[in-house]
Amino acid sequence: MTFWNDPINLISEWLRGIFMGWGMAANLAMVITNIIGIFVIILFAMAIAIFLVWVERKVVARFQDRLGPNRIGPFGLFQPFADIVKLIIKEDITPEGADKLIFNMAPVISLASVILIWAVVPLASQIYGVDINVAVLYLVAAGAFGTLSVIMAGWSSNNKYALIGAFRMVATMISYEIPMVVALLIPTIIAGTMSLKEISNAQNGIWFAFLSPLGLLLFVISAIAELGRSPFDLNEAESEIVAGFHIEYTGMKFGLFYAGELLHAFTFGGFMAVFFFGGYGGFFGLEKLAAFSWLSNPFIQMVVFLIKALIGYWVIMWIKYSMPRIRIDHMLAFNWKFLTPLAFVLLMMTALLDKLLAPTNFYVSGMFISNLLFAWIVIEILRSRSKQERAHDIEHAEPVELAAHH
Amino acid sequence: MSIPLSWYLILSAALFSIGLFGVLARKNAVAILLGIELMLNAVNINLVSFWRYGNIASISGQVFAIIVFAVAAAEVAVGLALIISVYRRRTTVIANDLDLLKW
Amino acid sequence: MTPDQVIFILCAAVIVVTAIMVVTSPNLIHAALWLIATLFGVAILYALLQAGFLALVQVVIYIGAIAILFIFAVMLTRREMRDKGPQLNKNWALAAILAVLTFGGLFYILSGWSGFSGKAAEIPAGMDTLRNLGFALVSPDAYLLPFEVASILLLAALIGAIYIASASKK
Amino acid sequence: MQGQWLYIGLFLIIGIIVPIIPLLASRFLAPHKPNPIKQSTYECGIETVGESWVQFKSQYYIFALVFLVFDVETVFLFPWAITLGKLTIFAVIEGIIFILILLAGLSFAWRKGMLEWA
Repeated sequence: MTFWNDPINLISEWLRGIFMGWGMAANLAMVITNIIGIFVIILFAMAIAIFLVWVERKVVARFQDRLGPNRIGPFGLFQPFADIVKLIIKEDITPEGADKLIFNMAPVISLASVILIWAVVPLASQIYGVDINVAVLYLVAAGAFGTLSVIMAGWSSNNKYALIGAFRMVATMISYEIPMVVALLIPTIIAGTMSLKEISNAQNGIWFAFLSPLGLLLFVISAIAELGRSPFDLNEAESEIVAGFHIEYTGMKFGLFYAGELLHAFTFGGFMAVFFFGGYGGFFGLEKLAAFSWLSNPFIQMVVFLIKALIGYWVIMWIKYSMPRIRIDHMLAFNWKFLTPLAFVLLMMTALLDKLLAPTNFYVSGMFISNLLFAWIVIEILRSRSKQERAHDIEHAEPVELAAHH
Repeated sequence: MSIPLSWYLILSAALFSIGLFGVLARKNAVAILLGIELMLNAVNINLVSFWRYGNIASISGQVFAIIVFAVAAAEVAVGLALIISVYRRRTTVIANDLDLLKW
Repeated sequence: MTPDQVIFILCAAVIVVTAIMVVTSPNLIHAALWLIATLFGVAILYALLQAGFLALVQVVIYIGAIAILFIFAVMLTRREMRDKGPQLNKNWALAAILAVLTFGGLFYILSGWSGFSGKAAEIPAGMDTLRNLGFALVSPDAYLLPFEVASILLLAALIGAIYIASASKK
Repeated sequence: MQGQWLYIGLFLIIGIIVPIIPLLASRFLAPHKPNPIKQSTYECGIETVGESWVQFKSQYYIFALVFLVFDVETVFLFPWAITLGKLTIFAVIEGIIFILILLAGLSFAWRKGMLEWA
């Protein structure tokens, strides 16, 4: 066990040795070591969040043909710190009629629900908080607190816009949770475990993205909806309800919501990597070759994971800044009439084929081709449906009166 | 595991009694359902602690707890739908005022 | 006292206090939020009982779905009815006596039981309770039937609830 | 096993403390001069009319209802999903029957027109 192969265990053993040298009980020393480790993970996550503020502003500027922040530090890198200072010294206004305790708790729970997820994020084979055997469900459970914080913020603000925004957001989050959970069930079935580390390791040969491309698509769509980002950002539709559930929040409380949203998006990018792109590993067996054995180094793995997560985050941003907002009825109909049935049929197909094809030689190709076939069938059905609808519309269309008599 | 089974059982009995109080004493129909939730949770604590303190290899306690989750979900879904339906017709959610079915 | 016991006592205190708030809070939204705190305390108890899966199911189903449904239902009914006037009916003293009697009765019956202060055995190493649960839910000689019946129960609840809600819509 | 949950418990506590720190910093550093105009409800400058607690469309409730049932059932599928590799084809079919019963509920809601935003 050297620093380069297993840094976390080495450091924690070392710290525990020091604490026990001071005469602490073994259990207490372990708890304190864990607390230090937790602080490191959370501060690492917060550092990422600060970095993301810069990434987000720079990338959106590029998408909109602007330069973005470029005054403070090289490439505007210190802009987020200026933002933080600004947010901290801004006056904190609590609106009249607000339910103070709940109003103040909501942003904290919002950010905490995202931070909680980082307890199970497998940054590398040896660098992670904890590897529980129900981690996939843990992810969903942490999301439940996110929903809760939204409804608390919307209700306690004593503002119509906030309440409408909260209702829309909660409706989105809970509706799209179903396809997301089903999309999470697919890697769970293929890997046969809910531990994120084992799911990552199961993809050493082949990424699950190739075994279930439709599962990946489902996960991306429902993750964006869970985040409440465009095209599902009708919870904060600026033109109607200004900012949605966090309209009455000022200063650092708004900052917490904002940091939570960015970190949540990045975390989902990370989970996209874990569930479908091999997580910290997934080099298609390359790391077994002697020349590439350095790929198994935890630090390299962590860099690989962060790059994959950043790519996932970039995709989420790309979609956000290219898509128009959709209406709430369309959004819910899209989920319940299309995504949910699709997700369940896909789940049944995956479970059946996983069982039938596992002993055969064409497991990978069979899974991939079946997904493509399924996608083709769905597209054909949709095409014929829309043709029928269009024909129906044309038949029942009322003739348009010519309005002008110039 | 240094906690005796009795602690869990007493806690669950207390939770059950509090829920019972809620069911009997609250005016509002939604609040009565909240009391029922507390009682169902008390039952679940019992089931899981009996699993843990009884035969661990047999998973019955956990399966029962899961079935109780399903029952709770079904109860909430139908109960709240009924309350909202009654509210639309009578614009009240006070249980005592819901006296259509007198005979 | 061992750390386990300290955690249990803290958790039990939270559960009891928040449960009392649930049944007495005049504001129904607050009651629903207190209920969430109670449910979270129960989830911690499950984790303490080494039933991690159930702890997460508790959070996902109760906090993520049932509590949200409660809050929606409260918001759909008008405000005046919730916040004004006493929220307890006139029989509340009787109800309180009955609740205390129930607790006393349960305590009395339980304390006479031989297994009352039983200790838990260690979970044997290598036993995966989660996988056992999965096997139990799908093997025909265990709990296959309850598993499928639960699904039918939920289907019935869905149909019933939707029927009631749609009948009142017109 | 229990150590893992202890770790998550600690994570939860620290995860709540960390967001509170900047809020406390802001409490000491930020000015605090409330006045009625500042504290009034923000509605783009227009005077607030009526209560903020408006009557909501019951459709939100219907979707929450459908969600509740589906959430419970998908959570039940997790123990099934992780044991699938060690089970026979029979168990897979049981799971599929479970899902089909679930989809029957969805199709009922669809037929009843409860998924329309009417």
